[in-house]
Amino acid sequence: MITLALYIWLLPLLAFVIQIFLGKRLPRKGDFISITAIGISYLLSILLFVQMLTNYNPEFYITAAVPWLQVGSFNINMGIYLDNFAIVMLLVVTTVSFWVHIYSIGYMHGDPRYNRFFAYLSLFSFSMLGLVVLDNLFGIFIMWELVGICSYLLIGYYFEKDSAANAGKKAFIVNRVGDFGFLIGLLIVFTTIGSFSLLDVQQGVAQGKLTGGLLTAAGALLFCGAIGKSAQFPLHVWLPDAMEGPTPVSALIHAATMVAAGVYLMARITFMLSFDAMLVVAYTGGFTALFAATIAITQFDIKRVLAYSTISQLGYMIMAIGVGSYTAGFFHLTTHAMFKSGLFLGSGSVIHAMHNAMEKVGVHEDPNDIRLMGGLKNKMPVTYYTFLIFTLAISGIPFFSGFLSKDAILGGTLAFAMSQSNPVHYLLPFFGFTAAIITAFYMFRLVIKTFLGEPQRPDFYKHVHESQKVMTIPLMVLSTLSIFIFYTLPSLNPISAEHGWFEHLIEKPESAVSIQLGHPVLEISEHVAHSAHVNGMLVSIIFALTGIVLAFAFYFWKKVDVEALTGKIKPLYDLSFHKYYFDEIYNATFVRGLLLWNNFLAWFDLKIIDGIVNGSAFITRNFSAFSGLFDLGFIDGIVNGVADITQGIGQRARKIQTGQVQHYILGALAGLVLIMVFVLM
Amino acid sequence: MGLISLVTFIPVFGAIIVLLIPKQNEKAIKIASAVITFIPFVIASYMWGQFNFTLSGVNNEATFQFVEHTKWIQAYNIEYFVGLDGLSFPMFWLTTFICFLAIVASWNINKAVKGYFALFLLLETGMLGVFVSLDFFLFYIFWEVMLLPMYFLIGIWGGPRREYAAIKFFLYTLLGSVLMLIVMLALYFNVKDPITGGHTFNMLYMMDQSNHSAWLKGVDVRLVLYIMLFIGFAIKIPVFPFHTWLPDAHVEAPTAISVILAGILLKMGTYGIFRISYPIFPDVAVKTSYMLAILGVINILYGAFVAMAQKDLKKLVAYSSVSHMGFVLLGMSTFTDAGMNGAMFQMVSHGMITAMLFLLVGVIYDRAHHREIEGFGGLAISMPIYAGVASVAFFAAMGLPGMTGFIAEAMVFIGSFSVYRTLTVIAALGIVITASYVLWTVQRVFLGKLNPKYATIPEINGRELFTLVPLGALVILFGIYPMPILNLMRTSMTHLTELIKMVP
Amino acid sequence: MNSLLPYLITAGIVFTLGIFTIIYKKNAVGVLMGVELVLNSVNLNFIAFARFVDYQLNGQLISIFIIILAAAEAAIALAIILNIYRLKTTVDVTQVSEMKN
Amino acid sequence: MEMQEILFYAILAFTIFSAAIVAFANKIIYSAFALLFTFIGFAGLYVFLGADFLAVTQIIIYVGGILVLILFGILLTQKIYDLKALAAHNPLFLSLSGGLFVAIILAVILSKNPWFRLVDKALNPTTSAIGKAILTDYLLPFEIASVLLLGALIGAVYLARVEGKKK
Repeated sequence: MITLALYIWLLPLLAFVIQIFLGKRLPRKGDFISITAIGISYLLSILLFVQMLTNYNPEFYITAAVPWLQVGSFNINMGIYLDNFAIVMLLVVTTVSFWVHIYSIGYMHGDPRYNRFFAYLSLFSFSMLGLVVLDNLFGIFIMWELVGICSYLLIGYYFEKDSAANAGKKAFIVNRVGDFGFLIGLLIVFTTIGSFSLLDVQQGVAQGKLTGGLLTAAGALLFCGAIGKSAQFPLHVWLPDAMEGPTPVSALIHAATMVAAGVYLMARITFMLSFDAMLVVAYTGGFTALFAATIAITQFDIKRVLAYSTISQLGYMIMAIGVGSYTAGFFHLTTHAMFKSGLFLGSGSVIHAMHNAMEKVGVHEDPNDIRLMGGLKNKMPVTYYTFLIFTLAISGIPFFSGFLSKDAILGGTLAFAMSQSNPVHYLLPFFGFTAAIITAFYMFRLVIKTFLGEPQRPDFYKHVHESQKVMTIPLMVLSTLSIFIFYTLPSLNPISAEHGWFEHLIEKPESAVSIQLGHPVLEISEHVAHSAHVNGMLVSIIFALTGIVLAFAFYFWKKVDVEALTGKIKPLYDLSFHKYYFDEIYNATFVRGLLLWNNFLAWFDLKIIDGIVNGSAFITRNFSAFSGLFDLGFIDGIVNGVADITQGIGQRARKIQTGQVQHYILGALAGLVLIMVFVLM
Repeated sequence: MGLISLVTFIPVFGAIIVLLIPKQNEKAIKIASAVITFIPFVIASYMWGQFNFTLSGVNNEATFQFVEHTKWIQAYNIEYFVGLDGLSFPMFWLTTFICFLAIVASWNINKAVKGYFALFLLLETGMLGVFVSLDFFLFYIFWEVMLLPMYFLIGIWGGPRREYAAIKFFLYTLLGSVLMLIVMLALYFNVKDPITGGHTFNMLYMMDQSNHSAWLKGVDVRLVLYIMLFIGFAIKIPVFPFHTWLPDAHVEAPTAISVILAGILLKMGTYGIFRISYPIFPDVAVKTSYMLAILGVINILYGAFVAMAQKDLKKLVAYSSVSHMGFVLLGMSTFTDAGMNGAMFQMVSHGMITAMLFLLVGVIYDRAHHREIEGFGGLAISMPIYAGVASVAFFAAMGLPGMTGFIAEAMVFIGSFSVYRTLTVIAALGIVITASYVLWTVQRVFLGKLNPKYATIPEINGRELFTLVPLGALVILFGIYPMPILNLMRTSMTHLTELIKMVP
Repeated sequence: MNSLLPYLITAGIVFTLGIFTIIYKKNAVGVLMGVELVLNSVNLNFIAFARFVDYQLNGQLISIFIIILAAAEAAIALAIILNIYRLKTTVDVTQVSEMKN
Repeated sequence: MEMQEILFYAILAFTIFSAAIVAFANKIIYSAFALLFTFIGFAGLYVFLGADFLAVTQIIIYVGGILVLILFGILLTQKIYDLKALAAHNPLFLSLSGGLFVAIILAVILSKNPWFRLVDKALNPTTSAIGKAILTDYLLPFEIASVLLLGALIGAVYLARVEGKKK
């Protein structure tokens, strides 16, 4: 199995290497190489998955490592760690990646840097798969950075556009801020435990090598990395801008896989989260879920709405990890990967169609703007129906995958709040449920504005066509995977996955912190969990339906005058529309501040430090001109001074050196006279 | 004549050969120089194969390799004593490698060609000599031998402000040399040769504390000597606030010389600390290590901040060197295996990465005749291959995993975090700043709309690629699997660490 | 005429005039003439000393060699002057300062 | 005062006077002619000193050789009527001070030593004695002088030669 995992991991790398060097010269610009590689990885992942199902053992894990760095007492081993969790994640990544690859054939057709695109996709797949299979935090950090750079390259894929180049840079730098925390967390872990390996860390924490405040700090700092990568508040600002990248990239990286890496990491290290660290995680996630949802309501760019919804959904997952609903969080990651990448691919299909229509009309407007769409349902039926399925899934409607996972998270937060004595923790379910209603609302707003109602721009509408097969087939596959049945088997209960394979195989790892403390970090009784689950389910169905109905009332039946309402709550609307002015604030403080500070330091360097150097030379030069050879002060000054004096004398002396023999004779004679005078006297 | 002498002196003999070629025959001069620098590289690579990883070196002559030890100036007990160990071999090999590439990169020098290449070859001998010398006097001589050609190479073949830069460089380094000379003489008169009982310049004898005279055992004396020696090396590294010669010298020097300056000369400072300061004054080294770490952190952050404000591409790269050398300082101040090896690895890694960066700046300067960052834009459209190679170099400078810079920085951080927690956290901010200025630069130069002025700028040519690709390949190779380099140094580094820690 | 002094004084005056000429003339040929005067005065000294002090021929022989030298020097100097004239169309020694700077 | 003595001082004055003209003349051509008389004056003095061979040599080489060379030099290098070029001089003050330095030195030397008179001694013809001396005691310097002359000859020819293509 280790070998299989290695193949899954390394094949895309091979494809990348071939693509980057030879891609341009190959037929079809070598897209088949990337696709074959990821395809084989996909098949092998399925093979692994089937093996896992046949084992059906929640305790299963397998690991193997080789020494990588060995210097003296400092050693790092690199290895593969496979458990059910990793296998499911592998399958998720390869599935989305493979179908996005297929989709890209159509979407990127005719792009001048077609081969580069596939090369980057392969590199990304490699990095992401590595992040999943590696057995130690250091390796995960390496892959973490690599997915970051892939994301940078792919966001800035249309680098001729300043906005794209900016977005890529912003994404990477904001991520680096998070990685700064991640790195410090890693350092704490390594310096206390002496190993990066997940198993060693688990044992180390259990043995109490890392305790108390430092443990909380380590957990919180590692979470910083996740904040950056999973675009949690306050580092969420990069993800909406990342939509400058090609849509398949948004689907693969910024919806399904890379942004979920943060969640993956938190799930991986969930055993070392102390209670305080968990609270930090939960509140960050919960707040982000609500916060991003409120922004999504007012956006007009189809991809930005989806981006904010991604942030919001990631917030759910993070919150789930924070409240100890490990399985639910990961479950949501899985289902979300399917329907959100589907949503992005669907939006890509729409954008592609709009773009082509605009080309035909000869007008260049923003193809992403939902105000220019409407009524596309008739023109693009496949896109519409798949999009609808995804929307239902994300809104949490029974019979779809999203319902199962979201419900599990909401139930988990509710159970958490109920089992805590402090009522403040009811904030968490509040965040969750409010975000749920808003999610349903804005997702249906999107669907209605895009696909239903009257065409807003008939001129474009005329030229809109359904996308080609390579683009619709991935949509169909992903929409199939958004049906409940894939997650609830062997049971067929559409509203609970409790008895499904997922809940069985993905078992929350034993908390090392609990072992260390001798008592559970978090205690939630069976009874509380069950009642919370049932209550949560009812409430969430009601909320989701409410949201949908509201959306229809606002935008389809036009029962409410949206314009008038917007006018009434103008300040709130503006706040949401301008994303709470986060970009502006960051620009004004951090970016401006940094640039000012840099310029100040550069000035300081040039004028003060160099000025001191030059000035001291100047002073010493003059000083030594007066005090001559007695100057024993500053040596630099002497060196400079001596050089300058010599030069100065030379400057004058060379005037004497006229190059004329007659002057020399004169000088010689004068000298002779002087000698005579001295000799004779 | 041993292999070391062969490698060290081939360039200087080559310089004589070059001088004998008629000056009109520029092509022959260039080819001869390339061949001459290639031979040491081949021999050094062969020596890598012969190198025994398990011998520690540092203070024990028996565990040095390729040793040559004969009398030279008997009257003062000066010896011709050269040898290699894990501290010097990586730099020794890197020097032969970078010098060869730099010669190839000098192909379009067309002013006083003969003089340039002859001086360059002399410079190579000086640099190699510094790395192999185990006799302090010999070390000093090579140190000075290296200085003069550098002065002329900057002062004659440099940019518009070359004379200012050359004199600044010369005076700065001369100041360092003077301090080093004082320390050398102080040691000479206060260290006794255990066999003959006379004075000695032998570094290994100096490292044995029992050979020190009573005066040299004084606490204050040791501190003062250590600091003087440190300033001597700090100027070369360069450590804040002695760094201002570096941007000027780098900017004004011709491309290949910038490569040599940043790739090798800067490392001589840190090499000197490893080779001389640490083993001879281990007690002071331990006592002052916190200061060294602070200087390292200042270098990292200060270099990065100032780099970000630069408008000249070459100056930016120069300041990034200041920043990266800070990692070496931070790592070497830790006395942990990870930190020390990380520092040494960073020396090699930065040597390669910064060489790439300067070569890349040279490529664009040759075409556009300016280096204003704002003056470019969208070059990735007109020069895709160049942009690709440049991204590799810039990402490596940024510390992207999979490249050597990351390994080095990570090891330094791991080493230093166990010793200086707060400082490491502050230093780690550097990775954010570095990412900012690197990406910002990449964006301003390569991305965005194509500046119409450079729509037809010629793509990077084969010769330039020939200098860049080997470096890039090694940066990635050793970034994925760094053990080949780490193997060279780890035994020596562990030994050195133990040596320092043994001191009460 | 039978004493040394008049010769020495004469030689001294001519020597002084020769030096003066060397310094005074800008014309290279003039300078050359000055040199000839100096050489002649020295010759006179040698011969005078040979007659009044040495009583032998050594002084005269040295004079002969000086004359030979003067001839050679004049030939070379004129050749150089002609060359300079060809190159720079001047024989002004103050104009010939290529070695400066 | 004997006739001889008068003649001697007359020749002295004549020599010094023509040397002064060499020094002070504005036109180089005048200097050249004055130089001719200076040389002749010197030849006369040599006769008084009993150096008959040298006197003749002086006439032949200086007057017949060097002076002719100098005249050629002058005529070849400039147009006679180009007064500006001919009359160009360095500052008189500087030159005079130079002369003064020499004069001071010589005066000091002359005044410091007792230059004694000499009992009259017969004047013998010197030519054969010189010939013997050259071929015996002074053979080596003589040969070297011949080589020098040859060298000077070749050198002068090489220097003064006009390169073929220029003509």
